[in-house]
Amino acid sequence: MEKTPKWVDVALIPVLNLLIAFVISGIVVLLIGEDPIKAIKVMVSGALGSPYGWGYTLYYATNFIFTGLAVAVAYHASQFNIGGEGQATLGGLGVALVLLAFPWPHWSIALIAAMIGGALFGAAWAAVPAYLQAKRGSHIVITTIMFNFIGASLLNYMLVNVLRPRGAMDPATARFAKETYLPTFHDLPLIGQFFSKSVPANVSFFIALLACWLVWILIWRTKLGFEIRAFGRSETAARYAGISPVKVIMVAMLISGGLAGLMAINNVMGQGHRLVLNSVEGAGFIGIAVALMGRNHPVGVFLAAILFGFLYQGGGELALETTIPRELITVIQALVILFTGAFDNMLRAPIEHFFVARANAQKEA
Amino acid sequence: EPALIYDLGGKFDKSFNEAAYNGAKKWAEETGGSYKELEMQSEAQREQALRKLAESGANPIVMTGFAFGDTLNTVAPDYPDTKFAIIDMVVDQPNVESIVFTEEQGSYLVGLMAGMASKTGTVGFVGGMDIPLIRKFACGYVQGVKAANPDAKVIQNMTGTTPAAWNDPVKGGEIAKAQISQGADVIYAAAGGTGIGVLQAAADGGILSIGVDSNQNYLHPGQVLTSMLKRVDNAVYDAFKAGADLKPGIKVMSLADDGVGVALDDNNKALVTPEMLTAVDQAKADIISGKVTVHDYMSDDSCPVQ
Amino acid sequence: MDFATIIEILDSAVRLGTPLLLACLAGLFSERAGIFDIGLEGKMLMAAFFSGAVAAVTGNAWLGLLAGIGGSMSLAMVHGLASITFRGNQLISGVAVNFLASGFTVLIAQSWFQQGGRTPQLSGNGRFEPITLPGAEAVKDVPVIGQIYSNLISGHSILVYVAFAMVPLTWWVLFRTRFGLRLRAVGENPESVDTAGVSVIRLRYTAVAITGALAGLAGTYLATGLAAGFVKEMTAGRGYIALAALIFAKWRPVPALGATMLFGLLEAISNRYPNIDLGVVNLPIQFMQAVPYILTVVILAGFIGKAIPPRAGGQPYVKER
Amino acid sequence: MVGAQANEAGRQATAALATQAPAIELKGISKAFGTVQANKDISIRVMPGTIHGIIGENGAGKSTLMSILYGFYKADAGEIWIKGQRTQIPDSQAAISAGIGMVFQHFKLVQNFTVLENIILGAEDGALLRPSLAKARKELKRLAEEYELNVDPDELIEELSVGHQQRVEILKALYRQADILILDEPTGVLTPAEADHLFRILDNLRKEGKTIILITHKLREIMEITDTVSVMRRGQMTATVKTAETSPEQLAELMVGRKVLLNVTKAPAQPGKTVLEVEKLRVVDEDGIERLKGIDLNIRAGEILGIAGVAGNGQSELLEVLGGFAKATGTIRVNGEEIDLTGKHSDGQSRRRRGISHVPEDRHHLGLILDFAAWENMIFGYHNDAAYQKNAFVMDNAGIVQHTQEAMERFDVRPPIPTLPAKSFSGGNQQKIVLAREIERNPTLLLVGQPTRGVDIGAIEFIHKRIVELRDQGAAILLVSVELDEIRSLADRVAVMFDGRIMGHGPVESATQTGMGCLMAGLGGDDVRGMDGWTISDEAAPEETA
Ligand SMILES: Nc1ncnc2c1ncn2[C@@H]1O[C@H](COP(=O)(O)OP(=O)(O)OP(=O)(O)O)[C@@H](O)[C@H]1O
Ligand SMILES: Nc1ncnc2c1ncn2[C@@H]1O[C@H](COP(=O)(O)OP(=O)(O)OP(=O)(O)O)[C@@H](O)[C@H]1O
Ligand SMILES: [Mg+2]
Ligand SMILES: [Mg+2]
Repeated sequence: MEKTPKWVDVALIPVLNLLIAFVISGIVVLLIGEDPIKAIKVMVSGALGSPYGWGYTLYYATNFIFTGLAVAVAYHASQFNIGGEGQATLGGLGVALVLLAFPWPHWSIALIAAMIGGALFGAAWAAVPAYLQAKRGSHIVITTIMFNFIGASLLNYMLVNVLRPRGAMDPATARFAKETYLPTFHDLPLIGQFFSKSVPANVSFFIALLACWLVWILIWRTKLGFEIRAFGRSETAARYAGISPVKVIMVAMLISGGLAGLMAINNVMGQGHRLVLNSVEGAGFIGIAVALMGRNHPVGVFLAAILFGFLYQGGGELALETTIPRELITVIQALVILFTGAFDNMLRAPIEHFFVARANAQKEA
Repeated sequence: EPALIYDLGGKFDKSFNEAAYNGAKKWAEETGGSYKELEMQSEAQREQALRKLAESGANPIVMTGFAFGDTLNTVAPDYPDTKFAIIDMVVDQPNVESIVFTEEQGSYLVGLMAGMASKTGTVGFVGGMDIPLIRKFACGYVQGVKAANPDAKVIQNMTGTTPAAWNDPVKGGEIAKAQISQGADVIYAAAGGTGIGVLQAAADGGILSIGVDSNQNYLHPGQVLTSMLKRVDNAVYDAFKAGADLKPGIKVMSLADDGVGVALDDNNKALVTPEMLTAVDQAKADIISGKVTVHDYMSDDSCPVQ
Repeated sequence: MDFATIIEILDSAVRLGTPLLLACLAGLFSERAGIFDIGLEGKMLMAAFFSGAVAAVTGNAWLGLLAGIGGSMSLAMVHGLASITFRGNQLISGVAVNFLASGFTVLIAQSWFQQGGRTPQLSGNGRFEPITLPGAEAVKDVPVIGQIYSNLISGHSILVYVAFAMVPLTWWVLFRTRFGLRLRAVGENPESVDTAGVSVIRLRYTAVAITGALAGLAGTYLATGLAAGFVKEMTAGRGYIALAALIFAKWRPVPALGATMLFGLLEAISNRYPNIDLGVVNLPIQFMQAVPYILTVVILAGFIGKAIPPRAGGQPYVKER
Repeated sequence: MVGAQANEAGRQATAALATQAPAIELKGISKAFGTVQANKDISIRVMPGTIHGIIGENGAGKSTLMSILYGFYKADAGEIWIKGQRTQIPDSQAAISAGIGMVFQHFKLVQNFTVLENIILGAEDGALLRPSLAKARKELKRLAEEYELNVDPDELIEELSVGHQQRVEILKALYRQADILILDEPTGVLTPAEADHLFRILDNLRKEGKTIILITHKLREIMEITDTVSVMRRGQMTATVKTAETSPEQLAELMVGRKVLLNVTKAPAQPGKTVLEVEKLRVVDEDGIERLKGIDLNIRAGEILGIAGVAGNGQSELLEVLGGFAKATGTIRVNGEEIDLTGKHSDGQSRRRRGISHVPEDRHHLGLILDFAAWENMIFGYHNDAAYQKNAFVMDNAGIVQHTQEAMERFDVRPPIPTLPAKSFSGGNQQKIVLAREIERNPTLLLVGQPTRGVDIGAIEFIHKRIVELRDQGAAILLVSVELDEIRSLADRVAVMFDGRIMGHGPVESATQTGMGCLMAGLGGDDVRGMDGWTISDEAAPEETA
């Protein structure tokens, strides 16, 4: 297996899988009697053709970077965190509580506090499944799924019964104070002139980039990352080396949940300016696809997040400009997960076979 | 080019949003004009949807549902040259027309009919999301029922606490069945798409139901007593017609100006007795003349009758 | 609370528990064969759509049923391909299947019916109407027994009775037939089956196909029995609750009946009493909705009897490293 | 076939057949797993009514070859002939039809099924279980009587001892009327008594005219029971000989490809102060089975204590406890200081900080992370050492690579490329990486398990030399090995383990082959008592009672 060049694994196979997913999506578009070429045009121009489009694409990408990193960090410890959705939901609650609790004088201070709140709440929501996995061997996939639902109910309760302002009808918190609004791309020096006031992309994007870098450092440069990776590759060997499984699972999942929770600084603090139901919009699940495509590496996660940001924004435009429902994006997303994740061996096996045969042939020669 | 944004229940909820759609369609057919429309997919995309339409130059932009209120409040100032109209919510901005209905009056009328049609003396109410607006429906309905039969019992249920409550026909059906078993023989559904399940369960259970917003009598001919019409279609039609000249401020659509009413057509002809017709007409006249006032739940967040 | 009310709530629990039961038994076959299936939700949704659509077009619920099973089976085969043939990650495949169904149903529904992702309202033969069992009318007024028979046992759609019949049938197939023995073996230790000269792949595909068929029944019941047509996302998390019930039942058919009916009962109660006041605390509806998930976590945590999944569950069968 | 006469007739018939066609004939079998050529152009013939042994180093390809014969793997090339007929064996079903049964090295039983269910699995008589179970129950009774294969048909597999599980596997094959039986390392997991019992069964089967292929690492067993023997090396069949015409020495030479040096040249030990003291060490595993039943031992600086014993008698657990990744009760002192056995400091890191290094038995699962680069493996377990950190936050990766490069050169790891993943190195070189990591720390106590398992002879010599060097520098060394020869040549003192206890210990010079063999079987007869300077446990049963 080590005879297959690295670029095949990190580039060729994902790209081919992506292509297959897109081709099948195109066929689906044809099936519902629409024009796939036109669909692509609308998506590309809507998501990438203007600063407005980019503003939204990068906004969505920011969400996906956080959830993608969350999945990736857990994955390195061989934990499949499917609970990003719930953790990001709770992160939103944390951010909202922090922002509503005090009259923050400036966004920068509020941001730091909100980051702590979001990360803590997200981490807390990952803590129970992590603990049960570490200590009692409860399958983390199932418990995190369950926690997604429990989290949704909890948020529902909080919004309806606790946080909804008097007299308001929709289950949402009050608006945050204007002082806590994060600067959007429009407000930033240098690039501000390109973006209109309405684009939601905000300084959280840079925090997401920072998170990528920090995750990279963590995983590949620190002792903790070494232990996480070692445990993820071989649990028995990690135990031999005196690495505590409980510690690794807990720490990795807390970081993972914290990253998912951090997403809330973008969608809740940066864009919504209040907490609404379902503010996560499936970003937790998209994080799985992003991490899969990005091969659990921050650079890959970043690129895949941009791709999904493009799909998301482009899909929104599709619904507006054509009669293709926005659900097409859900289908594309499903196909990307299917082909880059579950069907990965479909191409991998023959491709690796090819390289092994070539290696063997070279050996003979 | 005007634009219309539907709320989460979706364009074809056979109820609230569909009424809006019908208004837009009527306008398009009459004027031959075209309009943009957008269905909300998720709570979080409201702002993007609004902005998207505003950026694209649509004017006026009409949206259905109170849930847009907060978002519109922040978006409207950014597009001073665009006119917005919001249904079911008051948004105080110089370029926004807020259209509200006196649903309590329409509900009073159907309540009156329910009270008269009920043989068991027990009627039901199934609301969608538990919010003051829907309690307003319920309160008007109860007042009407009691006007017809002071001893009548009204069973009230809400479907849920989130927007998903507008779109859960299975749950609507279960709630209706529960009410039937408690003796209800007329059930009023004010629950958007959820109401479809209520009407279905009522028809299955051999009792009468009352539709809402659009005329839903046709869904189960002979089994839907009537529908409480909320002329969202007219509101949209008017807004589209006014175009860029849309008048900001609050517009109340009441019984007096046919903003609300009861649906009478061939489908429920056999169910509506002459006495009912007389009573409804009388009540209508009394309400318009001010002789009868129907309490509005939202005025003080309480209902005098249960 | 009088007896009639209790009967009515139980009646509602049966209706609401039935799709869970069918889906839970569906999951049981797959997971007992060593294929984890978190895609029950998607398969149900797909079945709900295809059954609703075909029943609407043909006006025949039975054709709808066939279509529903077909829709669910096609997703089951995707899952089978991913987990059996391509030896992929079964959890990821399940996630993909759920998304696929969620998007695909609305896309096709919109393209076929232009009703915002729903199918036309079903009526008459397009639905599986409640069946009145013989004698139900006659004994209606007999206290207790008669009430139970006519109100609780009678008056459900045929699919409800099918679902209940599936419980002993599943038990019998699993524990009394050759197929069941092999199925359980392949979920515990596929090598034992392979070395015994039985094809692991065929067994697992069969299991996955049965899962597809049962999930198809579940979805069909939702769209043509419980409701009268398909609306988007109409499964509303029931696939996950069924999964929870499966764990709760420790992958056994009779406890699966108990678990799904319990969860159905919880839903029925929260429909009727959104807020339950226990005197000390007032349980909000959101809590009631979360109860199945909370219970499952407690079970998973092993504080009340540990749930041990089939040993080979979740792992693709790979002979050559 | 009941009754002696029928038996006799059967044997004669098969004997007659033997002159005609071999029961099994493999021609030119090849099989590759990716880039690993597990079998290369292998041909063998086995006559009916005989026991044919196959020996070879770990990874030589023995299991692979048999799995091909059984249809579990598909060969890339080659032909299979059964009883003179060319036979296609695409899957195990075909093998079973051809009368082949196999007992795998790792049993293929369903743990939570009963014995009966396991027996009928895949060989049911109809769609319903009841008749099959009834029939199997009867048949099982007959087989049990005929071959001394007693097991309770209603017991769950997970409740059975390994020996009994193996009987179930044999019964499975016999129930399917196999007349060719393949056993892959059947005695590795058995106690000597169980192994003897197994050999009696095999002998009975041979008398019945059945053909048996026996894979084993133990030359003694080959000499004892087989008629013919084949030797495999690196995927190839190097020789097939009649057992009667060969000797253990010759076989060993064939196995590793050159003359085996049975002794390491080393100076006599110069033991210093006591480094390791172990008292009343007990281990209970997850299933509640007591694996160590009170171990007492000590090792002094500058000496090597060899632990001998049949695999599975607690040696692994002893290493795990000392290495810090299994919990235990009792006391362990290193240089007089007591070690935490259950608390916060009972992990491998704390042990390493105390100067205990550990070369684990299983390098693939414990010693190495195969996906990690060599440099990462080189600090694995020591990654928290200050020397490997650049600052408070990040590790000094460049420095570690540099350090690894040097260590690889010192230990002659080929190729000396630190960035290569561990899985790209051959077994011997992988082992050198582990040894380099552990020995380079200059530990006060080195724990080594099976240091040369699956390692070629050149590397064995190198590894032995380094271990002795370490001893001479004053380290205390605990060596666990199933190879008696290795123990004999490396250790200064020997302790023999059986059933979680130390049966006896004493100087290596006076240890006799038979004496140690008896102790390994838990026996303590005259052979044992005759060994000078040995302390024998009371637990060792007098030989007569066995
Ligand atoms: N399923 C497999 N996939 C890939 N490689 C394999 C597989 N099985 C065996 N191998 C490789 O093939 C070679 C031969 O392995 P095999 O198990 O046949 O050896 P063996 O002689 O039985 O060894 P042992 O004495 O350890 O049992 C080894 O290099 C091994 O790593
Ligand atoms: N489990 C494995 N996965 C991938 N490749 C392997 C594996 N085992 C062995 N290899 C590859 O096969 C080659 C031969 O390995 P093997 O262990 O059989 O070597 P060897 O010839 O026995 O060498 P040595 O004498 O040093 O043990 C190695 O170089 C390695 O690349
Ligand atoms: Mg082997
Ligand atoms: Mg080797």
